[in-house]
Amino acid sequence: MSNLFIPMTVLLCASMIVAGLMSIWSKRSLPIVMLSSGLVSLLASVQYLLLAAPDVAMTEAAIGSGLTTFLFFFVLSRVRGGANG
Amino acid sequence: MAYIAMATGFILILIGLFGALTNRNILRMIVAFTVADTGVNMVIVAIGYMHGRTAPILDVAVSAAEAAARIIDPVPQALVLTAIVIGVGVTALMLAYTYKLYEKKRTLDIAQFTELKW
Amino acid sequence: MGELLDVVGGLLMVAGSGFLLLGALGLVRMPDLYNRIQAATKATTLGTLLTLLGVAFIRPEWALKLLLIGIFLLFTNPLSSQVLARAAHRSGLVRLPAGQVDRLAEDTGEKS
Amino acid sequence: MVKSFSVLVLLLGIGAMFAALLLGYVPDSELNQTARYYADKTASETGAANIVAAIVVTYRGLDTLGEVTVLFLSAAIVGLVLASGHQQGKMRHAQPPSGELLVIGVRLLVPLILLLGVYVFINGHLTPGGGFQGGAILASAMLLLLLGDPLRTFSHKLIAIVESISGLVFVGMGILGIFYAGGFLDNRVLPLGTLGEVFSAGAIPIIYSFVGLKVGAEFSSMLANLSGTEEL
Amino acid sequence: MAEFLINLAASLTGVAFLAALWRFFRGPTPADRVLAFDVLTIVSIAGIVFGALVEGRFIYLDVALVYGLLSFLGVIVVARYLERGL
Repeated sequence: MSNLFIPMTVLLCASMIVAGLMSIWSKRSLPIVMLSSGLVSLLASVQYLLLAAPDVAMTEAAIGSGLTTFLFFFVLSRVRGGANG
Repeated sequence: MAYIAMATGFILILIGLFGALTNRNILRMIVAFTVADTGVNMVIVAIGYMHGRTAPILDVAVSAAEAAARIIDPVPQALVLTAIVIGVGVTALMLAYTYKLYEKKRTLDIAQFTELKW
Repeated sequence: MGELLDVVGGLLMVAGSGFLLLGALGLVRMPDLYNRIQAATKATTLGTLLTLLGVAFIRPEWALKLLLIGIFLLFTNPLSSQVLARAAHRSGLVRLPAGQVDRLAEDTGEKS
Repeated sequence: MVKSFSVLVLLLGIGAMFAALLLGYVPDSELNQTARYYADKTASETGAANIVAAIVVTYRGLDTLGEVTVLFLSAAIVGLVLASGHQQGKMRHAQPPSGELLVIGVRLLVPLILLLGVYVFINGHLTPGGGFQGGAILASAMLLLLLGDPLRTFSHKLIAIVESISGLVFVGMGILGIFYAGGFLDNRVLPLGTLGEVFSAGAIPIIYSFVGLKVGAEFSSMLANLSGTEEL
Repeated sequence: MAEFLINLAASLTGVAFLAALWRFFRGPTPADRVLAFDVLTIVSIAGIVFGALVEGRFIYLDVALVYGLLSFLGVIVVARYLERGL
């Protein structure tokens, strides 16, 4: 039954690469860029679990989804005027 | 599986470096840095993975006697655990400096900060 | 007996992932944001709960923690979608098609 | 144009190095010597079921001490940077109130999240999780309070007191290890107990709990300092 | 039989994942992308439970617990940003 993990890994890794490319695409608006980096962190957390590292997966889930996204969007809302400059 | 994850980690490092070197907006550079950070962590975790083994936590599924034959390498996981937490601290520091820089010059374009340029 | 429980659990998991698929399909096919929110949130919540129930049938000794996960999902999932719908309405991101009336804006005096 | 071209050349070079690393990588089929030592001896020497927690707290406890110090320094510098040149008296930006459902939900969920954080770091030696994860979950509860009411201010003094006391207890348990057990941060100052129970593994749950409180207080101080800033 | 059913359920979940991902990459407004992000976290919880079932490890469920309680924070953060309330 463990052959289920390889398609899951391929799916997760492909979407991580696409989300990473989206997060440096400089024509996108800044909130979308930040949300994409949050998506990279979310998918990486599931991938850590598949790599048999539940400790690391839990750290990434607790930090990547909430705290990092909040820090980025908070600073973005503070410097809203210069975000496109 | 470890090969795929490791290749993804390397590609994420390259993507992050490309973004950090070519973008001019400071916030975009910081986002690219976090992507590269995730890539580095993924490479280290993938190095520790061994095929057909399970997580280094003992319970009813893995007893202490057969641990050496059934678990994967725990040391990379301990390293990455602290690296993620430090990464958030560094990101918060960079964002605080971004706020102060914007307060001084009212711009986020890295080309406008020329005081140390020669 | 164990075989039967396994098959029932597998059927429940298939039903749950079918609901997940329906929710994601609604996310793709629905015309505007509010329709997508109501399609995606309800169907995916039910789908995940059914999946958890199926796993609880296959592994009865895990049932307590699966129940906790289900309760947390029931708390957090509607909250996030309500906050999102409210934010979308307030920020005026979604334009209603011509001829439709925004009752919420009439009631609260907020602009759509 | 030249700049972009040189960046591409640099990345191609690094990519070639990475490709060489990837093609030359042969996965181990056996644990190496260090990992084998940890796998064999952790259960009998430290009594912890989670080998990663045993490595983080006991075998490489000094690294954890340095890591917590780095985190403390970065939180302190965030506070210092944001506090300098802070002008008082500017009106805060008029923010729309958060909805009623969000306020009620915050009131319901914050105790649950705090409880989950405490569960995660008290069970750190048995299940995945531990001080760092638990601290991040505690800070997430603070974040949820901040989202429910953007004008809420946190008590900096309380955060500082929690942070200093947990740091002192962490170092104090380490020094106790010098006198009553094998060395600095040795966990055998308390009885090891039986593998798999909550009160086992010597001092690991206590040290990990205080690490969790310290990490949570540091993240909370970062959040409190950032939320005190004004929109520019 | 049960194994076949679990594999079928996992493939259906994978298709749901792909559909939500398409909406994330395509979505016309930021709110659409946030909604797709929310659906992706929920699908990820189902994926984590599948992983725990396949590996047979009870402890993996703790990660799903943290996900279930904390994953909505990102959505609320972005929603409050969109209504300028942060």
